[in-house]
Amino acid sequence: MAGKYEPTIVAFLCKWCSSAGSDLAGVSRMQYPPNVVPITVMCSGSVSPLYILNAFKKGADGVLVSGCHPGDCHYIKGNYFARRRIALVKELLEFIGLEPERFKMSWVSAAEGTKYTQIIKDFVDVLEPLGPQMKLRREQ
Amino acid sequence: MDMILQKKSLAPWLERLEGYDIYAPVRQDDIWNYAHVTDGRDIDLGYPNTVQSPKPIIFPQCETILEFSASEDGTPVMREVIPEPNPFVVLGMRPCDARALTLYDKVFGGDIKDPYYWKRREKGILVGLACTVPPSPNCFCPTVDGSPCSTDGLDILLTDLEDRYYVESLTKKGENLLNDAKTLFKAPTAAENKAAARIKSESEKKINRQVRQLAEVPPKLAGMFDASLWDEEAMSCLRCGICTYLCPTCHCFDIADELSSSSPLKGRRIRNWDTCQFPDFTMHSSGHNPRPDKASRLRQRILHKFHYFVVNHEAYQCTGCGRCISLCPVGIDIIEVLDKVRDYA
Amino acid sequence: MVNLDDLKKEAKRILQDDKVKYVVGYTRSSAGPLASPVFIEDPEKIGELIWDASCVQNLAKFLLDEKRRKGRAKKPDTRPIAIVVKGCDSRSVNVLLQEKYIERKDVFLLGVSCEDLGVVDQKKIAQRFEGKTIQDIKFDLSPELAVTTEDGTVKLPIQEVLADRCLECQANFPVVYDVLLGDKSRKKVDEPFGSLEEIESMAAPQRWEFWQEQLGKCVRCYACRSACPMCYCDECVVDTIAFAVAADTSAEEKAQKIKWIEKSPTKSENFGYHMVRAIHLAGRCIDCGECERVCPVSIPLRHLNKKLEKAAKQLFDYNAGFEPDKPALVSSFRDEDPEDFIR
Amino acid sequence: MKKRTGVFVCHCGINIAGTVDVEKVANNLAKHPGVDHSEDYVYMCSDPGQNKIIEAIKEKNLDNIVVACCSPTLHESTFRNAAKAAGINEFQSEIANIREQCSWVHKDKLKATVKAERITKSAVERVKQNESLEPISVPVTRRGLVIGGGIAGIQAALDMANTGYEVVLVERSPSIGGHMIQLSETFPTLDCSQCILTPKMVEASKHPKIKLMPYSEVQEISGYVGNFKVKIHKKATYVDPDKCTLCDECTKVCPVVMPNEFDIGLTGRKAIYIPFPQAVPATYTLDIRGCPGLVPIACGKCADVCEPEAIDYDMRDQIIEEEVGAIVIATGYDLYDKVNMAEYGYGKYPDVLDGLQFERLLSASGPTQGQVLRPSDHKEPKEVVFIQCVGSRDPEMHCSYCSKICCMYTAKHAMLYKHHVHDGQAYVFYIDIRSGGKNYEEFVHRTTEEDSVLYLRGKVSKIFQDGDKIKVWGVDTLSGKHVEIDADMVVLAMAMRPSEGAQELAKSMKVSMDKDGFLAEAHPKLRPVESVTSGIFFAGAAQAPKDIPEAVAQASGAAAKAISILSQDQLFHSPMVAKVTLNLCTGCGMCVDVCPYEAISLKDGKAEVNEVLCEGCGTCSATCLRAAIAVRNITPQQVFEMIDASIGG
Repeated sequence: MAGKYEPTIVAFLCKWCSSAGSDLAGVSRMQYPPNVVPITVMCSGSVSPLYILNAFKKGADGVLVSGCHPGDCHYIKGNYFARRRIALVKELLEFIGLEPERFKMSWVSAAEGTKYTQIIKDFVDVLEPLGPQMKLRREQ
Repeated sequence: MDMILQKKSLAPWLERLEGYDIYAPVRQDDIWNYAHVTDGRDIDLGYPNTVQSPKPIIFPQCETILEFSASEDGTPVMREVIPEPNPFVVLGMRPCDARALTLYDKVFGGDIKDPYYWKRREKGILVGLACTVPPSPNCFCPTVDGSPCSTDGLDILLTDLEDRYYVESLTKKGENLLNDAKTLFKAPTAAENKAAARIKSESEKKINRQVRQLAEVPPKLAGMFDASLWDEEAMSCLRCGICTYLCPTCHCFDIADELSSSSPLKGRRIRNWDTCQFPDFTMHSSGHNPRPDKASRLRQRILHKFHYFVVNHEAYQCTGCGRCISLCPVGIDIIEVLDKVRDYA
Repeated sequence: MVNLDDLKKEAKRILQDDKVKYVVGYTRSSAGPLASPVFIEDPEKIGELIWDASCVQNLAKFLLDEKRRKGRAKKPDTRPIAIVVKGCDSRSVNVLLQEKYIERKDVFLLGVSCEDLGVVDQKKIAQRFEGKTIQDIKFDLSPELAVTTEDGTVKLPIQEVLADRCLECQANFPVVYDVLLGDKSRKKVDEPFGSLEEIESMAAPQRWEFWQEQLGKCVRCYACRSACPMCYCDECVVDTIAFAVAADTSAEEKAQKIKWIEKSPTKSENFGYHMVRAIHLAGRCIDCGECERVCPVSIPLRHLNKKLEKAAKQLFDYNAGFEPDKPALVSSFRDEDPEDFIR
Repeated sequence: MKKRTGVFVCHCGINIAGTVDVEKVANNLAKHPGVDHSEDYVYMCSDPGQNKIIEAIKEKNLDNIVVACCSPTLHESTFRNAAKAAGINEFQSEIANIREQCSWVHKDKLKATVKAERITKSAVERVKQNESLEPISVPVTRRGLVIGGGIAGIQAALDMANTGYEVVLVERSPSIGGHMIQLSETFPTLDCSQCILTPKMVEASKHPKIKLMPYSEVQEISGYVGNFKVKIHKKATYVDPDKCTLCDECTKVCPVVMPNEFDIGLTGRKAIYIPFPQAVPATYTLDIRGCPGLVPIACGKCADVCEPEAIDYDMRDQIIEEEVGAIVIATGYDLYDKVNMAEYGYGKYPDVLDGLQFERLLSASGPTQGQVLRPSDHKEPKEVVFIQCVGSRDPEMHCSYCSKICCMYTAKHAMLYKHHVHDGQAYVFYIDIRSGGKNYEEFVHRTTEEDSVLYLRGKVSKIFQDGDKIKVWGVDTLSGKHVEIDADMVVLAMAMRPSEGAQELAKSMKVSMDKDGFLAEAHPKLRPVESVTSGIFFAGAAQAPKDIPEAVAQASGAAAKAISILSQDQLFHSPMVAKVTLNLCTGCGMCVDVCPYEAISLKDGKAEVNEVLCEGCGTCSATCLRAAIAVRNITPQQVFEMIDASIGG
């Protein structure tokens, strides 16, 4: 795509809440930038740190992990493990000097189409000024 | 042709070497390693041995040998990648590391010449630095037919005379390099000749480690494939790659394809250093591993260096730099191992 | 004060009573000043044992070899092995127990207390003797050591060249042991994460520059992984081929081995390797410092693990290697785990 | 063997084609490695559309397919069945959601098309590595469990039992009947609550297929759909129902008086008691919380007077284990706790009552035999203020939700009050009148018109005792005037809350709850009586505030759902479950710790997955440091490739 820089976001969405939430955004015809490509996983608890590092390695400018709100996990507690695991990944990414803005986690329920839309909009807004993520991207 | 170069003239000399990339030992954090230098003033040759030998300059750890991608109709398109390096000078090379290159020449030479190696090898001028003081307490070059002031593989040898260097050009290449900067050099005085000779003759005495009757080892090894010695010696081995990756003579590599994208297909065929000390070095896709344990891998290292290589190339595949001893995390000492082999009943 | 003769006595006793298969301890090395591991089966050879500030290595690593050996043997010798453990080493034994990699009966722990000292950092000594070749170091006159270079022998206090990890030690004496030698008084540590401050205080771009230079040096000799007692996977994320091959493994499955990280020591791959390693050690690393100690190109690897150790402590109040009966850091959670970073 | 993949891009009329260049997507996907067939069609889900897929699979002998269309929640099964019909395994079909997650949320056609391609490619990369799987079959224990003996529980139990399945009906209190049995008359028909409920209670207790367990609580539930194991704590009543002749001699001699739950404390009862005359089972219970001691020395009066020797102090609590295949939770509601309502003087002033207390006053079986009298002085109240939305619809202070039934029962209260006290005046403070429901609106209308009840739109600010009057200060927002009433009695329509202990029960059953603590249904529209845990269903106010007909309807719905499980010999369970690579597993047990379903255990030092228990969440695979466990058809290998494709790398 020519013209202005378009960040690429990989979003790991849990099937039951966040993916359903983004479906709702669709059903309600809410508009958000097309920079995000969703990957629906069963549960935010199933998002391995390797997925996140790999997304950055493959050239993602931003990575989002989104799951059910605490207490609402379809699998009862998967998101609690996710919360802890992601916190550690975030600490590490910031420690090695990646811009913290590039990695986000959110709770988006099946009813929160609006919230999902807003999250993506805001994410794109913070990523644009940062420019392409070259730090962890694999050399071509 | 011997010359004298004042130490203060070293930097000016290098500045005269236009068109050459210059590699020399530089300090990073608390270790020394070879690096591409642009300013002669960064260079200080009074250094202990470098952690890595200069081998990556000529035999890089990671090298692309071809690139491939998919064309419109999906058929793969390949492009060979042959390095085109600038002429370069390696400055302050230890004689043991230089000798190591003569061993590489045997490996990458022969009937089929490895283009990637020779493209660099031929472009390089090697300026050595005699070890008037052993750069490592584990130096043992004399044991393996080397010497602290060996000239094997070098184009020029420098010998440290306090405030100046005694400069010997050993090849045409070397001579030309000196001629390019004639004015900086002057002929040595008789005193300087004597001093250089004396320092050289003393240098060997300063080396305090050796393997007695190493000559007995290769024939002995031939019959030691199943010796229990390997198990004992390998007990403490951690199966890391230090001894081999930092060895100036180890040269094993692995070839793999690395995709930068699977669709559309795009990637490189790469050769990377590999080492017999890693379990996956000999792992078969069947799941069988002929060298299943660290004992068999230590054995391979010793047999290759002091038996197979001797058979194939009439030389030890070791130049006595002592890196594998000093840097082994658990202090596996190749000198001791060889002693035990020799005395093995 | 740990009395070496007591250590020898205990070690000899368990060998004579046939309590253990062999004893793993420390001995002098021809290769350099630091102690090397020694494996003693014969009680009469017990004299080779030493204990001083040069005994840096974490011998728990050899429990992994022993397990592999047992795995390969037709009729495995199930007697335990004895290892000499410092405080940090004993915590790694605890993690191995927590992860059920070994059973308590597999190992006899000869605990030695570091008391108010610890072990040395060879690099610190080298820095003291800038550019000189160190010919010999004598450790047997603790709390001092004597360093010999071409221009003679100098004495200096061990305290001045202690490894950083010892300065930040959380367990200066073993937390699990069968025999404990030496004093059991807790050493006071003011700043358990002090060594992180330098990097933490950098701005993000500086931090990036720092790690880019450091990890750029990596030659992937995997000494860090090899020395780490927590790195006991049969197949590592960086291994190029599948080890998990069984008779029924299809060619397809073999081919499907994910290349999370390529073999090439390029920037992205080096970062990949070291970051995955750090993540996998979160809540498991007990800061024995081996990864950093063995690194031939002196990458400050310990900081990566220390950072996550700090996070585990501060965010989740989790301390690796103290409670082998509790679930691991990443296999547990608290309702009140922080989530201020989540939107 | 290289897999052959087919891609089918749906226009969905203009829903997708409007913003995504579907032809382009199809054409570019055709070039994607491994794709041997790619086409687009206006409605893939239509019969012709499905036929195109089936033909393509057969002609091009495809191994797997990707349909780029709407959300998988809608048509995943459609296309899996199509795949099956074409002779390939149903799990060789994946959906690429390019409608909800692409065409509907973007306008820029160029960018939306690129995104649609990436989404579809990533689905292709996933399906390439899909395993062919068969659903896992599970045997079924053909018995049901109903928790809660209110009207919903009774109805559900009866429906299941009448279909021929054995049902265990567990009730916490000594008698079934729930709150409905406390009510006087029910809106909008004003028929007597007890008269219509007691027959059902009796039927339930006498039903050969219903095992009634009163005075019992479910303690622990393990297992899974079709095969639950239930531990039930049966509390000792110390009275043998078979021997007891209901002579009532014991209560006469019992020295201990305790507040009567049935009358919500308006009256007292003895420590040994029968909850109410029509109690089912009809027997006495000795409440040890009040009894001075179970030893004759301590008291023993009741045992002395009991001729049939029905009283047995040695009776002990029991833990009874039951195996069932499906469970209906009907734990009902409690009223919002009075302590939260101090500002309305509830609990402080005797004549400020809650709805249920007023029901008791109105009830013929109540403390006043159906006369409306003030608790304080037993005078007939002439001015009664009814306040709606007490605790409801008040997100700042109390519950944000509407308790739904208060409008109607308040209208009923006011009306019945007028029927008892003809010269009395009833006021109702309300926010809105919500009277949706058959004949509800008419009912409210009657209250205002025929019974001239005065409705004041507004909130009450303060209530305080003033002599023998209760001053009620409020505002009439319609007239904007400040209203001040000297009332003789105030009735608060308290909010409904999930009944006490329901939360704990839900947690133990791995059933999730909404933010207010009501049980959360699997889908708000399409699966209103199912919990997210299969085999567990809801009935009545446990799921949300409801009136009687709704509760009964939902109960029958839940019963039908339960029966749909019990009526099968075996169930089928998604085969997308965790799989262990034994060579990699070191048996560290972290997966065991994280598994929400206790589906993983260690066997000979290796993890072992109980495929029936596993729901395939994959938390184990993200936790495993050795990549030794993965969920079939969403493995790390697949995600690895999907990431690549998503970035368009």
